[in-house]
Amino acid sequence: MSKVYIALQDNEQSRYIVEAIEETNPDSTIIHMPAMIRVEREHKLVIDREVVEEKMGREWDVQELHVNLITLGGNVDEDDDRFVLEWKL
Amino acid sequence: MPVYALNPGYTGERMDRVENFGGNQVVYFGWDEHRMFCAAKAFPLPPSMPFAAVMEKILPEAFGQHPEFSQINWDTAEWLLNNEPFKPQMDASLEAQGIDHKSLIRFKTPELKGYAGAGV
Amino acid sequence: MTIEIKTAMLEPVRNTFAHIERRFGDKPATRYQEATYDVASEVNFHYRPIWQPEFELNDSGRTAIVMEDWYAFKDPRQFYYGSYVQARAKQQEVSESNYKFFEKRDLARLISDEIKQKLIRLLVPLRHVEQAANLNNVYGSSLGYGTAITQALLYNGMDRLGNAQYLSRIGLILDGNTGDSLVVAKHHWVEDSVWQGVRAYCEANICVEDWFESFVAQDVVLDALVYELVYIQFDAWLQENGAQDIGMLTEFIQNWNKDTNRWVDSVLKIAAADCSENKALLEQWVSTWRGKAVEALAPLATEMLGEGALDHAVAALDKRLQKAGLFK
Amino acid sequence: MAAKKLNIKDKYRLLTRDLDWDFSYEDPKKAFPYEEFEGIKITDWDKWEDPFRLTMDTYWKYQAEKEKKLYAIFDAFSQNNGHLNVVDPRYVNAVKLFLTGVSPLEYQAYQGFAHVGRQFSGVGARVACQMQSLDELRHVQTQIHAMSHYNKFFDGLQEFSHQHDRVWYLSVPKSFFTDARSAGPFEFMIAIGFSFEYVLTNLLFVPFMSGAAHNGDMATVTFGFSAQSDEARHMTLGLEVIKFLLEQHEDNLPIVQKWIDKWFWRGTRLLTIVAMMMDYMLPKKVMSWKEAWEVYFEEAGGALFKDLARYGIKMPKYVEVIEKEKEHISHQAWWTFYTHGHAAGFHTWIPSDEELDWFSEKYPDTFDKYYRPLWEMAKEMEAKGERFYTTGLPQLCQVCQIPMLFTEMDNPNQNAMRDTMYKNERYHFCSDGCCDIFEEEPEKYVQAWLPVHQIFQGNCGGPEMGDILSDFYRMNVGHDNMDMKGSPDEKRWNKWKGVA
Repeated sequence: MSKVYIALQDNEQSRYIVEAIEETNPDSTIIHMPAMIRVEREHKLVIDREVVEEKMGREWDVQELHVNLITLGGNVDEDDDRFVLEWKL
Repeated sequence: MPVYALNPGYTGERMDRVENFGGNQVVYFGWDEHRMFCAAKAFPLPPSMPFAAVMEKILPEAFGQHPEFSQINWDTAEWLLNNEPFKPQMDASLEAQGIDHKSLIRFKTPELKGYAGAGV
Repeated sequence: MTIEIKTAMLEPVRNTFAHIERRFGDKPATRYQEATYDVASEVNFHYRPIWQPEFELNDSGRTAIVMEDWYAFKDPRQFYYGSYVQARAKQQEVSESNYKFFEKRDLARLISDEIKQKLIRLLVPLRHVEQAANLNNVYGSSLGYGTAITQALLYNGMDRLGNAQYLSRIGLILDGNTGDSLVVAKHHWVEDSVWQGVRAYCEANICVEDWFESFVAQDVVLDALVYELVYIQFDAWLQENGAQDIGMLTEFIQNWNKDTNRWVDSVLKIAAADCSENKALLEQWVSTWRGKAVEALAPLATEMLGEGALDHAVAALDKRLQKAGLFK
Repeated sequence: MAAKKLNIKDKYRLLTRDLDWDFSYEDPKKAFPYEEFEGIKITDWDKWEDPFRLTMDTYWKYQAEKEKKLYAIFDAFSQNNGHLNVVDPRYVNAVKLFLTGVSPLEYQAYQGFAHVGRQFSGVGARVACQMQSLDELRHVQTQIHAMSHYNKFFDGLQEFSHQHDRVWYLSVPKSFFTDARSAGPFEFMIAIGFSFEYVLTNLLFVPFMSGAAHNGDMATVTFGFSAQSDEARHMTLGLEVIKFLLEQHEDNLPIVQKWIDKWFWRGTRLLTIVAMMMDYMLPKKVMSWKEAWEVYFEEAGGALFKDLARYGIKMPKYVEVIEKEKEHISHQAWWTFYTHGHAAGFHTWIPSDEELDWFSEKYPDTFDKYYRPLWEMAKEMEAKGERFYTTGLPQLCQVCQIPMLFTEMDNPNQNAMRDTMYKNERYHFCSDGCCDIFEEEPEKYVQAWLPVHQIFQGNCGGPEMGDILSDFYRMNVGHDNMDMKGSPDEKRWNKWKGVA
């Protein structure tokens, strides 16, 4: 099984997004590096708009993710409600 | 296929044809397993240059900074010209002994192991 | 006192990059200057393009226009990427609130079906013209010479995609997001005789090899005429016929045109002023494409506004050309 | 009438994908002439899956937000003399190499993506490429702006554009990109969109930029990560391109595999420079090149290739060589620059004892055995007042144009050398990988403008090296080049910091 991963700039917004990722994907691994946060998980990782909105306490557009994104690995599927990273094995 | 081009007849300009070097040809020299010099060195030389001049001028200029250079026993040095064993003839010109444009000459000095014996 | 010493110690070694200093002198440079001038490679490309070996990768010979200095094309807006996106973001913010307001109040219901049909037949198909303009401007950006003009062509190309998307959204507003209006509009674009001249013009221009000629045919000639006809005259007609709210939806393109015309006119003026050969060539191109454009737009102009509308538009174009130094 | 709500996919399809029409007045082949000659078969562009669905209004909005943040940091950086926060002035030499070697590649990426963004006949692919083109223009410009401040206080950045077209080591990155741009549009996409963006740029923009932050350079890390936020879109495009080509027609597989083999090799050679920047030019260490390679190539790339195996794609050729070379290349490259420090546009130095120990720890199988002795020798020479600058000019590889510094992985003491004959002329290569690339398309690679040969041909002024450096390269000799020790950069730094 391969790992998908996403890295975000280490800032206020990303902290909420990472919290949301942890909640949606309980067995993901969070790695803090200088100025960035990297999240890894086997096979698949989901960012759920509603969970992020709950953490941030405001409306959040899935495409806002791009403002803080550094890199990712995996096939992307993005719609209005979710951002999904996945290896299709 | 020499190239996968839109139209037939694509030919590249050969940038390093010997005619472009003003009468010289390029010859590369490398000292095997002596990494103090990161790569073989290139020299533009007249094809008529005798190999003795290479020994006197070119090799000391290229490799003389190495502390082992002065200790080389040229009688036991092993030479390669373009990957083939080769015995330089001192009085003959480069071209007369088959050293043509962009030839690579390597020499090995088996008794010299480099700085600290580490191939440096 | 300590502050003074510290400032003196931190005196810069130089004010700007050497190529900027050679052009503008030894003084701090603007961000536009540092982002623009002499950034593109000029020599030693190693390999000729396998798709066009008669040219180098960056080659000023891909147009018949010649310039003493291709960096003469200073953008009057001084757009580099950052200033460009920030300018457009401001405009889109206004536009977004216009579209939201229009949708929320359902202002479409105040527009008669007849006018709706007219908009779908005569306004919405312009999204395909914008699409052609996208191709033509990106073409110039990719094969043109010198960052001053090629970056502006890319911004323009992307603007045209934005315009096409705004025009498509007008269709979606009129059809309640079913997309039916876009299908009908495309049908008009492909089949309706009113559009065939314009479509043939667009297809012909997309196939033009000289990127500067393509710029002239698109940004100078066709755009000037469409701007006058659609975004000035037709806009006025809509106002008089109870569909003034559509103006909220075309405001972006209207303002965009004003902004862009300044750049288009400056390009023309600078190229024409460089040498008489350029001027003659530009006049020849303009004449050819103006002739074609007038013929192509005639049925559309008549259908949209009646007789005489196109003459007004041509007069406005001619005035701009004169100001740029052509035909005099 | 209540309008139905459109989801992102439908909206994007209607607003963007639907803009094309079938030509009836002109031959579409005249409008899109470059789509067939590479042998790639596209049966249906409509099958293109948009990698991301940004309309221009959203693009402007988010990009403007990023730019606003970025320039606020640049302004603060220069107002507060942010260069003084760098932990060690040696670090700035990495910035110099970045601006002269990498930023101009961003410019070429802008040009290349504009070209394919015009030439593909499918609107979905075209628009994605155009957006990337615009992003790449962003990157070169934000990099110039970020480094503009360093240029005011340090040597070696002032002629970046002139030097990129001429300097011997800068022909390595330059020729990499001109190779891709001079290829057909699909090869360009596999070269840059897939091979380079998906796997290789990560190594530059993620661990190196994180290292920049670690070394106190807020301007660089900010543009680096801000650029990288676009890169996530680019990576997605790169992956979509390859999937699309492989799904379109089975005949595309061997062509795509050939390009992957070529461009991964060419890319890893190019990354030699990044390897050296990471290990030697970041005085404060984050991770070694070897570790970065393992995370971003072996692990991430491995997952990618496993995913692509369903199409019949195999790992790039010579991947087993690449795996061994991760232990060597950063050391070999820095030694090359150190010994050619008189001809480099930035400063070089002997690593500190702490750094040497760090290398021993990070490279237990190779460093003490092969590379520490080089530095011991250099230290001895320096102590005698004979700082080692090698004489003459090195032999270059005809394809990657790097001096032939790589060694045989079964005998790391011996330089690797390959050659081949074409039209009665001999050509030399650093590796089997580069030799294969030449043999596949010799008419292309005979055109290489090899800096060493150009100097011999008299095309770079001279013949004295000093004149070539100052007149042809426009280096400020004695300021930009030579050792960090005793350089004007070092003197100024010490003055600013109040160090004697």
